[in-house]
Amino acid sequence: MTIYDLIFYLFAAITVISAFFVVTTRNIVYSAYYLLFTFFGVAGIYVLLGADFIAVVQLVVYVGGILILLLFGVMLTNRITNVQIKTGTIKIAPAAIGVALFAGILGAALLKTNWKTINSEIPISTTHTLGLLLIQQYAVVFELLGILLLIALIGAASMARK
Amino acid sequence: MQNFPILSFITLLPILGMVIILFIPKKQEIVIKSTTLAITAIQLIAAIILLKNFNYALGGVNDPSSFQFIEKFRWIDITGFSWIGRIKIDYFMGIDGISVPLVLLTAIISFIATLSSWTINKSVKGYFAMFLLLDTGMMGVFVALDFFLFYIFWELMLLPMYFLIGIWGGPRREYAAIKFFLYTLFGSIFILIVMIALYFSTTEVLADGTKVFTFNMLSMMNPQNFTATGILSPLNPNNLRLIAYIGLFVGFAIKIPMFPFHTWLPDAHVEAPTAISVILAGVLLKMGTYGILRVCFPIFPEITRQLVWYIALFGMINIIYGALCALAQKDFKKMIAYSSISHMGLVLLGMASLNSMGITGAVFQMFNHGTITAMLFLIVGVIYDRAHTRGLDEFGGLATQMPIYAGFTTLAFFAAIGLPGLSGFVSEAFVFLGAFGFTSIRTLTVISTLGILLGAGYMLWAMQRVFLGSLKDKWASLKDLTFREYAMLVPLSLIVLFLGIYPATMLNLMNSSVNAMVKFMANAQTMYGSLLH
Amino acid sequence: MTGNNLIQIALIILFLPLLGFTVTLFLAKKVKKIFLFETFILIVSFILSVALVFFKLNYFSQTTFTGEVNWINLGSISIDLGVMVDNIAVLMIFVVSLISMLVHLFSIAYMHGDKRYNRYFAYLGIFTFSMNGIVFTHNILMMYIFWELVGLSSYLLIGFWFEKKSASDAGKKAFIVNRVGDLGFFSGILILFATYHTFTFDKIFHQISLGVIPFNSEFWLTVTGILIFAGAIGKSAQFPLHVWLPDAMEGPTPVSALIHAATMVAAGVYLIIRVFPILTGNALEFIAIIGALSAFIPATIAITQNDIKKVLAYSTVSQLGYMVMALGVGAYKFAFFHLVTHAFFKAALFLGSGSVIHAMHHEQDIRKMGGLRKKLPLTYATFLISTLAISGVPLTSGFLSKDGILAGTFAFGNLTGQWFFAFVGFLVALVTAFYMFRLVILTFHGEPRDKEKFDHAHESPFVMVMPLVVLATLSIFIWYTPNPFNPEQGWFLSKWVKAPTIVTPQDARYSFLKSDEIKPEANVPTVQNVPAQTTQEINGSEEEVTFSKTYTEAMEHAHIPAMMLSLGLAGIGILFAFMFYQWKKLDPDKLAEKINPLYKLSLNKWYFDEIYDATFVALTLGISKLFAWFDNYIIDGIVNGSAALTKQVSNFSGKFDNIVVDGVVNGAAYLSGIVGLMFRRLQTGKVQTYIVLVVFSLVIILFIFKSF
Amino acid sequence: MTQIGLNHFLFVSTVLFCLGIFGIITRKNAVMVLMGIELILNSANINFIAFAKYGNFGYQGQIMALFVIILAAAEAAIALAIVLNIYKTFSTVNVDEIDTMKD
Repeated sequence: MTIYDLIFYLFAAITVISAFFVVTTRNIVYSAYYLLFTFFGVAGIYVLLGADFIAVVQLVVYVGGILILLLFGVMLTNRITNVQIKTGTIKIAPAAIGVALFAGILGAALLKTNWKTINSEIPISTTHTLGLLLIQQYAVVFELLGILLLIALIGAASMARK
Repeated sequence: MQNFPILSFITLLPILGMVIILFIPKKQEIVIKSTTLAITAIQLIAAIILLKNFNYALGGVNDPSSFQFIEKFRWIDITGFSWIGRIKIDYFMGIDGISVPLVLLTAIISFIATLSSWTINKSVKGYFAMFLLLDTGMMGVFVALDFFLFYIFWELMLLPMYFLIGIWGGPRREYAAIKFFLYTLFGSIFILIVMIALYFSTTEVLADGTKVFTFNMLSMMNPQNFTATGILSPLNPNNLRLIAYIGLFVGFAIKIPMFPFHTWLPDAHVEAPTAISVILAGVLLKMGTYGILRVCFPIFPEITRQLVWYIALFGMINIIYGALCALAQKDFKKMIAYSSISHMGLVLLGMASLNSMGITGAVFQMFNHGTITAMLFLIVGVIYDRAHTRGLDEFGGLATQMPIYAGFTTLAFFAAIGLPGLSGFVSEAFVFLGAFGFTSIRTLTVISTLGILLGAGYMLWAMQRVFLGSLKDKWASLKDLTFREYAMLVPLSLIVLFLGIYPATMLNLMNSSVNAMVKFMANAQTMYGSLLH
Repeated sequence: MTGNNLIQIALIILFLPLLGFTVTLFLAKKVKKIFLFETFILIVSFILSVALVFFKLNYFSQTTFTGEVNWINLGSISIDLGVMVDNIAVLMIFVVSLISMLVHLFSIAYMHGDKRYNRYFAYLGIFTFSMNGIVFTHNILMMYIFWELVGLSSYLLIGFWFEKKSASDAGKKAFIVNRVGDLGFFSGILILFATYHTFTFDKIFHQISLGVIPFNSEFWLTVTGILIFAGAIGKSAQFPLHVWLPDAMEGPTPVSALIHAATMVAAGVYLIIRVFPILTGNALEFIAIIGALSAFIPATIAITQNDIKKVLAYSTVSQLGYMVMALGVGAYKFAFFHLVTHAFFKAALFLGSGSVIHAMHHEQDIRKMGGLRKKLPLTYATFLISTLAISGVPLTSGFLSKDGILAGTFAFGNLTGQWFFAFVGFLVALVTAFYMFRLVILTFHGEPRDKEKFDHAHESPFVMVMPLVVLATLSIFIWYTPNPFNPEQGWFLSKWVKAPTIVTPQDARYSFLKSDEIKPEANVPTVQNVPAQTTQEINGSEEEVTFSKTYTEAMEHAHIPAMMLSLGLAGIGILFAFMFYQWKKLDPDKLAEKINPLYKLSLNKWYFDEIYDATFVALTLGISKLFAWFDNYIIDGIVNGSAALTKQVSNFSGKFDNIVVDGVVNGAAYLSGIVGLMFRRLQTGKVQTYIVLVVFSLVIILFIFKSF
Repeated sequence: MTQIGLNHFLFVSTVLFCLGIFGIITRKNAVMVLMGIELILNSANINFIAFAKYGNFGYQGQIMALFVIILAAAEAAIALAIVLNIYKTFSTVNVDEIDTMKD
């Protein structure tokens, strides 16, 4: 049991447990806060996997952007004055059974598969390399994504405004 | 001057004008009208410059080297189609003595028609934009030497004409416009089919030695250029040249219009506004006969010789039938329209003579008919603007009220019935003299001379009903010609008079080409006859 | 003075009136007195024509001058315009410009106060120009051109008072009827041009004399001649196209005098004179028959007419028929002679009638006149002289020319055994004398029948009387011959007018129109093909035999009997006129009742107008209506029908589309709809249900494809 | 307990994925559905990066993950806009009540 292992289990636990709460808590606002922990846990896992830059992006975009957006969504779609920010759950039984079955299959699959793995050297920082990749090999995709984002923003704005 | 692409300039200038007009605000009607006038005036000046630099000695017709002001460059060149090979289309323009009178005519008539359009007050912008587009179409037909280009201009003219009649016309304008459109489109289909068939029968050797199919009309006139197996190739013993010729001829004949394809004309004329009638009679009808002369005759010379009697027959029918129908009309404009049919019959008859006198007469008649009939329609327009009716029987005695107008009318009427000293006589006489010189159509010619008599009949009768006799009270307030109407009628009158007294100016212009054409047609029999053996 | 100068003078004479026309027309509104300019032009042109006649006949009477310019050159074909100055042309131009000038002067007073006064003079100018063109032309195309132009001026002048329906009708009728003749003329030109590729008279004659004839057949040469003559039938108002001339009297009277009596209508005769060399015997015989009919029929009509101008008009037709008949029987010289003399006395008669009408305040009915002798002494005197001339009374010019024509028909009968023409000739001489004196007596003698108008009548002013005097003077024999009984000795016929060389093939001619001594082939080389562009001279002094010896002798023999007979007949005619109308020994009304059908026939002009209206005019209009109907209903019917058919077809295909094609499509849709209904329960519309299903399906799929 | 390897990470991701699906299915509120989707996307990202480390893929996995994050952002924005619209139209964001598509 190394430090690495410990940290992994810690983050995995944070992720899984908070995710569980996300989907089970009745209060949406709480769900959103649990989601924050989930994202944080995932970010930690990224770091463990040697993807420091992605982890930072995960924090910045998900926590700083998407989550806030979701919160806004919650607020805007519920009458704030008489806070009834709770949500019902439906079909718990079939969902649980289905998801359990699915999880079982997936788990079986990943255990049975003989993954060919190598342990590549992890560089200290991935930022420089990723940066180069983004403006060289993936430049076009990158630009296109930028445009896509722009379109999405304008589209979202105009749709929400209607 | 040498390298200036004057033909493209003269052809595409109106399109430029159209674009300019599209940018002028709708309310600025005067500006729109003046712009159009300026454009057509520049076009006219360019045409005169063209005429000045025209070399009278060069023949043209089938010889690419003696065409003038040639502009030729690769326009469309596609190699991608594996199943039809390479498609190569040239932008090929040039003129010879047969087209130059018509280019001049188009420029003159466009200018006059613009003046005549001054009274248009319904969506002015659209009208003049269409008008200029039409101008380009007409001019293009007369200068194009590539069949594809020719066809484009031919169709280009159709659409604006449809709208000009259909929107700015009289009460039954929709009917007339759609009739005109369908008729012409019907003819165009034949032209299109034959054009494509000709394309796949004709080859041209490029500079790099490859042989490609071509739309070049001049290449189509040389039997050496035909492929051995093309369906319209004279080298192919099972060729369909006769059928193709008839199809092509019908396509052009609709435009002339030749009996029995003529009924669109009276309707179109009656409904069209004056300026459009002027264009229609002045230029558009010539496109039919020009097409026959430029395309049918030199590309299918041997078939032409075979069918010449029938061409003359239809010419004769046009002359007599049109004149008789004109005699029965009660509508001033309709009468003029039928007289047009009659006069265009003369062109057919003249072309059928295949000798220099007859063809000269035919081409000259095209020009003269253009100016004279334009005058006649302007005259109808003048009276219609004032009285809002065109019934021949509703007038009477206008010569007292509008003496100058009556004077111009007399001039135009007598020009139309071929009074010596006016241009109509020369062309009419040439057509008859030429046609009579061709033995096989002699009888038809003699019968056709009846048209002279009938022409005098309906014109003078109309003259009497409208201008002579006592003046009716309700017309006592009609005003004589305005300055604008002078500006339209005086130049045309001067042309009619001048060409009547000294026709040589125009005849010399076309003489070399006509002679070349006659020579080419005369040699055709032996040239084509020997190909098959 | 050379030939070139003569041509220059001729050109000036030709174009001066055109200048007058242009100036007068354009300044008609602006300058009140512009008609004086036009009149002045005519005076100048008359003086020039006097000079021309003088020099030509005195110094160059044997030569023909031509000058030409190239008009159109097509390479293979070139057309020249040109003038030809020969004796006939100068004599004719003298007649034309003299009468034209006199008519201008006369009109100054006659037309005074008309609202289109100046325009009238302009029209006269264009007429004179065109007429001069006809006279001077050296080719047949130019002849046709000016032929049409005189037609135009005639149209304009007949319809001058176009407010009257009858006037505009008459103008139209004149033009169209003339066009009928012109159609023949033009066809003749077509044949000539197709054969000879030239229009010039000389060149055509030359080629015919070399034996080149249309379609290698004498028959077609005859046809050509007759076709060209058709032009003359129209213009000279010969039977059966004479109907326009009486109607043409709707025009102002001076116009009738100038155009419809003296000059333009004589152009037809002039045309035959010009093309005389190419007329074959058969063609001439045809011409003679037409001439005879035209001489006779109008003469019978003239007897019963009551309009002073109508009587003169019919007499004009009749006299023109005389000339045409004379040409037909080969009396070439006398035909031209009669043309000249007739021009003078008929112009005098018309202007005289104009003077009467003027005096009577535009009353034209002779039944309302009478006794005007006292009121209009000068008019009466000149009118009488002219009447004597037309009736063929000795000492007048008419006697000389008419007698010559009658002698010609007499000789013709003698030589060929056909006495028909002589018979008609003498009969018409009788009738002419009768109706002319009827006119004179009813107008000038006896008691006035319309007292009021008579009282207001007065002699015309000087400018009107002067022309009458001049013309009447010219109707005296002395101007033409010193011997009042034998014109052949006079300078006119012996020196000035020469019969032309006939060029038609020998066997196609009249037997007497060829030499019975010298072989004509010998003459051929003398007619040289003179190069174009230069003044050419054809020497006429050689022995060119037009008439055979026999003919000349026959003419001499016919002279005296013909003269006696015609004198006697004229005397009888005059006598009867006096019996009927002056002394009232006989009652014309009773006679009319007795021969009522004939009287009616004559009064109604042989019903020509009615017959033409009922046949040709009605037929043409009928056909035109039929064609218009055909155009509107059949051709357009087919067009619209095919459009309707297309519509129907498209309707049908639309229905087909709706029912069958769409039916199949809708059926398929319906089927899937039913299937869909069955599965519809699965569709709750709730997203989560779908996802559950997806998850379950995924599980199942993974179980099935368990590759692990 | 073996050393931490690929399977561990994949296992975490599987759990996350299943929870995401569970959330999507069971929650009524549309925003909650979105949250489920975010969970699924995160699980996918973990897979990408895990494979990038243990498979021989260099940085491509990381790049892909980056792009997924970007797309997730775009998607969230659009989806929330749609949700707002739905709310305006139906006055509710409960997805089980929005079943007009049924007919």
